[in-house]
Amino acid sequence: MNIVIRKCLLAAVLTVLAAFLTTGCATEHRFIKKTAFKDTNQIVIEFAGPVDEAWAKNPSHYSVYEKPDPDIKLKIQTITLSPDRKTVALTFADPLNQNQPHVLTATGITSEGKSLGTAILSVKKVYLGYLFSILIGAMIINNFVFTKYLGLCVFFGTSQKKSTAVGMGITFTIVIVVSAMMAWFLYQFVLRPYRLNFLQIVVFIGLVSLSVQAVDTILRKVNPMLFKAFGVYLVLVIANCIIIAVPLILADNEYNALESLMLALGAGLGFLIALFLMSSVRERLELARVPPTYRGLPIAFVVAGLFALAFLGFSGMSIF
Amino acid sequence: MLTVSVSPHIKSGESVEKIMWTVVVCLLPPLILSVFIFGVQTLIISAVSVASCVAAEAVSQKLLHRPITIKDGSAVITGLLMAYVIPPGVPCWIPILGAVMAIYVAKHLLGGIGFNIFNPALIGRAFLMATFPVAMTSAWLPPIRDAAVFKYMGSGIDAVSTATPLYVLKHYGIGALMEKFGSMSAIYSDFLVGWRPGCIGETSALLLLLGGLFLIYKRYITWHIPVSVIVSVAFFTWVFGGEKFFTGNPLLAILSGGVFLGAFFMATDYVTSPSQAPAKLIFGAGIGALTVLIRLKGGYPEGVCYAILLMNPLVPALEGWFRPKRFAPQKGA
Amino acid sequence: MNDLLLTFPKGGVHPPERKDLTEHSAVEPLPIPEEVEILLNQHFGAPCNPLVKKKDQVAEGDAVGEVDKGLGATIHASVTGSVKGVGLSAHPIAVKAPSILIQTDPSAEPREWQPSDWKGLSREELLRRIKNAGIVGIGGAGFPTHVKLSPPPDAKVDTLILNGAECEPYLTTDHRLMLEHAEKIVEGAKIILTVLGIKDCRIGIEANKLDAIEAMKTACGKASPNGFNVTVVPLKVKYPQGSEKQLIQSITGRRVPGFGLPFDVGVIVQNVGTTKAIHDAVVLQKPLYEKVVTVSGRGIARPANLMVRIGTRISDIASYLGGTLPGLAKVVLGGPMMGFAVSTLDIPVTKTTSGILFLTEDEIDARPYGQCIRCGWCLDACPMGLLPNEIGVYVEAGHAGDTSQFGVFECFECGCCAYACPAKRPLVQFIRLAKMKAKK
Amino acid sequence: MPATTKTNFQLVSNGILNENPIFRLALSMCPAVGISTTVMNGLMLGIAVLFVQVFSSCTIAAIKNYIHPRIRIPTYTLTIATWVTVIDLVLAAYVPAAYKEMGIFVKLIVAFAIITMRLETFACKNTVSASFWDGIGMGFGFMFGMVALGFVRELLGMGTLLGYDVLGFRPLLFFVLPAAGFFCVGIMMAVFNYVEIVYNRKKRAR
Amino acid sequence: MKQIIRITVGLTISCLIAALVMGSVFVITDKAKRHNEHVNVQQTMLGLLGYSTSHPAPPELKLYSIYRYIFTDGNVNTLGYVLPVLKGGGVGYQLMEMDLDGGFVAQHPLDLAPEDASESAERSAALRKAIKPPKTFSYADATIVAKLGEKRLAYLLPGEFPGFKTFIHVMLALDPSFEILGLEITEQEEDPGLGAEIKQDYFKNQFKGKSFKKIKELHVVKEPLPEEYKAYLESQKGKESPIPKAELDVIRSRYQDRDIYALTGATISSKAVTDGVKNMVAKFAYRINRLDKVISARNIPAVF
Repeated sequence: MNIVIRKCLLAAVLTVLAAFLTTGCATEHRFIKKTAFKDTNQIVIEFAGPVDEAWAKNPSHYSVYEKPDPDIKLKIQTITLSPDRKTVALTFADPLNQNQPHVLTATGITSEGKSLGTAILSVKKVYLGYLFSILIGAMIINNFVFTKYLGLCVFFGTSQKKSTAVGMGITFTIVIVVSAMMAWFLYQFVLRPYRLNFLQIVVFIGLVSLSVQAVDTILRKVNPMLFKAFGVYLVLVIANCIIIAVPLILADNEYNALESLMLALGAGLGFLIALFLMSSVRERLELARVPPTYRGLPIAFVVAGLFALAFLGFSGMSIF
Repeated sequence: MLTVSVSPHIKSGESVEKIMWTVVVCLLPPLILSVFIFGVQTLIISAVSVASCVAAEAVSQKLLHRPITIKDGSAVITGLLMAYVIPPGVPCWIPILGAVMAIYVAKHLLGGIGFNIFNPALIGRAFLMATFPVAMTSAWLPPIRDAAVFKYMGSGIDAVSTATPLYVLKHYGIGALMEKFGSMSAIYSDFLVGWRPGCIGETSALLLLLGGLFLIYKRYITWHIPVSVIVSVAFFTWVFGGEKFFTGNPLLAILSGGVFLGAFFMATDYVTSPSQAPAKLIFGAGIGALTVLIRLKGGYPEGVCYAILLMNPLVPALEGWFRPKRFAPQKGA
Repeated sequence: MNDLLLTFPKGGVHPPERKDLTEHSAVEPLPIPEEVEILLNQHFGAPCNPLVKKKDQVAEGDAVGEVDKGLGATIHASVTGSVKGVGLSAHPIAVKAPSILIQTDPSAEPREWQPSDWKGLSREELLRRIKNAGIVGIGGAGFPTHVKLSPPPDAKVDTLILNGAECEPYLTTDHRLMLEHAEKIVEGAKIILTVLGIKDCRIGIEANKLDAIEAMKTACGKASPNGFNVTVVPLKVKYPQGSEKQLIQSITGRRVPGFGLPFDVGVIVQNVGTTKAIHDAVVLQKPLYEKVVTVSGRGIARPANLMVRIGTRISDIASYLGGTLPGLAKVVLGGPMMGFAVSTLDIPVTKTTSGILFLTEDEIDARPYGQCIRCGWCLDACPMGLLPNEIGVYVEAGHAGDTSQFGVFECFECGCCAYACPAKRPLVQFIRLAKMKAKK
Repeated sequence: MPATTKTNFQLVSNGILNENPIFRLALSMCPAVGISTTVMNGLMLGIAVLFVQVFSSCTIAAIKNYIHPRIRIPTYTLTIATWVTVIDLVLAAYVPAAYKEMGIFVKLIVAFAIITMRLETFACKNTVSASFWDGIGMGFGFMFGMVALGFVRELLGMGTLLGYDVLGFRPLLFFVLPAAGFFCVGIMMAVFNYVEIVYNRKKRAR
Repeated sequence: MKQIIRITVGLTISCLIAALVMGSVFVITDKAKRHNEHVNVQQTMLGLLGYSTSHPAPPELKLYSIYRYIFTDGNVNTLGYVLPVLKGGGVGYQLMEMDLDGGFVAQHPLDLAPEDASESAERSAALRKAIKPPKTFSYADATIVAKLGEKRLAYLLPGEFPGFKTFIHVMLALDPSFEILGLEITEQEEDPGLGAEIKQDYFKNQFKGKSFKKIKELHVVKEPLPEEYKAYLESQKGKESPIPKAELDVIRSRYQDRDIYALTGATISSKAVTDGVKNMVAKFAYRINRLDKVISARNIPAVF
């Protein structure tokens, strides 16, 4: 059982790593290493080599605008160059709206007297960070169970024992990632282009059943031991509204593939965390002298309410 | 008539009542100080809070046909702690509602003392936060001594117009805070003594520290949780709290807000904290990390209370993971 | 000073010692009572079969009961007199148990036991003498000593530990024995070492008995080494220092595995009282029919250490010491931490009775217990690393059957948890219930 | 398989009381916690569920003889999904404000265990009219639960009922938060349990 | 085998029936949905302009939408405005391309019927026909110009900006001199009782009447809202008010140039709205001036 869990976790971690690695590869200009926001009103450009001070200190060589507003150039107040002449910090008159990607154009970059041409760069919040914030957001801050109140039937049904809860959580995470990715592809490449949005409910529920069936079959063939451990939960997964809610949210928010993956993973892991916490608490409640009218589900609801009160502490949190 | 019972026939002199009332005594100095800082209403609020908690305890136990144990002082502690984490400027009837939630729902519905998953006082506070968000996040009073300094930003019309140091820090930066207090050393000394806006019982780091040390000396609590909470708050603030990494101000972070109150008196609540040393350290470190997370990235300027609440449900799992090392475990078990 | 001494690493409590009531009173012999009731089931193992019938005349030291088969030890008449009958009498644990009632012959002279040299006797002869004397571990459950001294051949025993810790509050029998009979104890240790064929013996004594430590050290020094290595080890004052497994760990650092016995880690443990009895059995060939008992507590007029014949009723002892005082709430056979409370004074002393405590209300804590507040003090107190709080909660919730996961069977009921519990929860009682339920 | 012997009235009252989907069967609780903040929300979602339940029940009851047993569950799912889509589209078109309030929950009706359960245990064995009444009962049961929760939460949370200011002030804002949804459902369930216990005790006394 | 065929046929038939049902419902409801949405938006706009059921808008009031796109051709960005123009007596649409410095680039006719213009899909289709492939376009924003007869009455700007929790969607009404006529919060998910109070009259009406000059340096103050001002703010919307009109004017003039009073306990939300509005107005004023210049210079028959 333990090995099974460890294997699953390992697989999940590897998937996440792979996803992160592939995103980090995109480069924009060979001479510019990195651009990033700093403070509320700064953009920092890191060059691969030293740039000429005369070029760097001239504000007219830069133009910066928010992506949807190419006509409105942002006013650069001061420019500072680091002693090694590799880093330029542009300070703007007004605070930047860092939620928007900014487009930075650096014309005629000169380094040691040599002109290196013009670079157009997009400055945005670290994408990895953004992905990470989607993951953490779905997992903890906007936990689907405690702050979005979804998936409750299964949540209360399978949180009585810790082992059941963990099994359910893992199974659920796998299925939701599989079905959400399938749903995303179908939505992006079939439903949306052909304006069949109204079919999304039917399509998504069909996909969920399909992926449950697929996981069931594959598991049964590939790893019967794993199937024995988790097979019983597969039937329950389909009655969980999170699994249908995630594709719907993906469709509403127009996430890209990676973001969708993060959201689905976050939703699944968040459900796992919620189940784990709830089950460990309920195992203790089993022993408590709960008033008879509250025994069983009612007290579980009250405890979930207390959880939700505690999770209010996360309200308004934005990590990146 | 000779009594016949199972061994042991002698018991240690400690009792639940003794522990609880000692904690109550340790909690009193900050309350007395708060009367000097904010005025008599803090005393009234605390009294209402304690009275309503005790009443709620009695009524709940009566309703649920349990022996009435208001004399053991646990409801008094709940009442005091709940009063300590609400702003001094709230209407004094507010704690009554919190008491019902804290004592009846969070404690007695779950089986009474020993079975509550969450710290009742903090549940009461979270409930009040959700119910009276405006009062609970803005009814700060300036310290009486130099009230004028703390009227934050422009001309205050009524008294309720100051802001907690953490709020100022979060939204206006350290400069604004320096302006209020004069100098960095003035900030530290005022924070240590408690001469600053804040919740009723959280302002005086010094008195809380003394009370906590007394409890540690009496062996009612161990050093693990307080130290790990304070150290991790300091550490994470130092790492993430500044403009760059490793430039935060850890001293300011632990002196401001309710770190000492939370570390010594709330996180150490027997029922809602783990009992093994490694688990305690993890529990405390988790509280510290979540506190800093909420302070820096969250929607509230202060996060100790929510951090403790968020770590509380992890306690059963932590206790399962960290059990005492068995002297002679059965083979194969 | 106390912190530097050897001790076991985990758990334990430090109850008030209250040894001052009796620690300075020398052992005085109790006048022979008019009647003794010798229980046939005094200790660990099968009950004895009576060897005498009604109206038989018996002399001090005659065997009156024997075990047919299985574990057990012979019992002897403790007085000279006539058998009044074989009947039932009150028993500290099993409410009634069979016993032999002997009417004392007041005219009989006390029997004299002549010492003889034991050196040169074979191991078998030594064991036979020990067995015939009916010696059992008089500090604890009363495990027959000759069995204990014959470990299986594959066990590699290298150390003998004499248990002089006497960690229970009030009790001072071992303390007095060590003071008054130090040389006999060392001699007894040599006998045991000879039986076991080893050389090393350590005597563990808690540091609150400094005079006993001194006396024993002197005795060890006086005794000619003969290749034996007998040393005194002062131990930190902590309950349950005298528990076999804890004592072994304190002195040797070895850990007896779960459900194992001391010889699994190469150690044999004997109580100092037992050692003295072994000395008597081998040197004097005197059976075990009298023993030192501490009578203490604030509920008795004159606390004392008495040499008591086995079978003497507690009521006789109480009246000898001036009777009980008002405020008496509880009478405990054994120490206050692990002894048994009895409901009547008509109970005879057995071989394993090390103390009779007359406790008043202010000595015991009879306040009603409350719900567990999860303070975890019992976890800190438990020397076995168990979870008494969880076991208690499980038992109260009716889930006693699920408690074996907490290792409930490893508990030896030292009572530390219940002593430490601020909510006064009867944790030992819960654990006993759990053991009963979980077995099924 | 035996068709139900209950009268229509019994079918309806069964759904509202004995087998109330929220408080007794403890199914479809997400919306009960999530959007029972106002009576209006409860009413609208209740109506949506009522329609989906009734239509699906009738559909299945009508075509029960043509469904191959192997594809029973997929057929149910398809039927429910179809009707949910229909309701979703209609609500989005004609009551956009209320639809926006309910958010994702209308679409989530498709994952409600209660509807599938009624199809499986009732509609596929009974006549169209019995299924109709059973669907009405279940739908009203759900609606009753939602409205009751909405009533409590709206009154205590906002001081209003159906949007009209009743109390003139906001008593406890807490009740419009998700946490309160959990509490309200828990307490309502306890009330149902209590009534049952008292009822059984009385019955036994008789 | 026979069974499989039966199952397949059965499933196919039920899928077809389901698709038929859903498809027909979609077709039936889609129009109504769009209509209702349109009506909804219209009502918000009219509400901002001060019209209501008791005070209906005059028939000569016309609302024209301008849609702004960003065209990208390699590294060159241009702005594309989809403008309502006079076309054969009615209203048609024209695409006008401007460079980033406000210079005119090109002008294309658009095949877009006025009733389809509010549909983004229809507009995209029309744009795709009008511009050549290497050039791509992306939608930026929309502006609605309200015209009463020949006079520009107001600009209506829908917009969104990040709030305390999620994005806050607003509709802002400006008069031709960019004074704020009104602010409506159309969508928000702030905390109930705290940030969600931004939709209360006493907060959003504070923006009303702020001049363009004041908006540029609008701040949020963390001070309690004065009672009389609150009463004044809540007395808006043509309701009967206990305060006499003369006094209202006095109050208005007193607070006209004050900053925005923050909501108690929700400074972040208040600041988000204030900054968002500030930003919207500044950008819009900048753009509409340039657009007007080009339109008058090129003699484009714009209807607004």
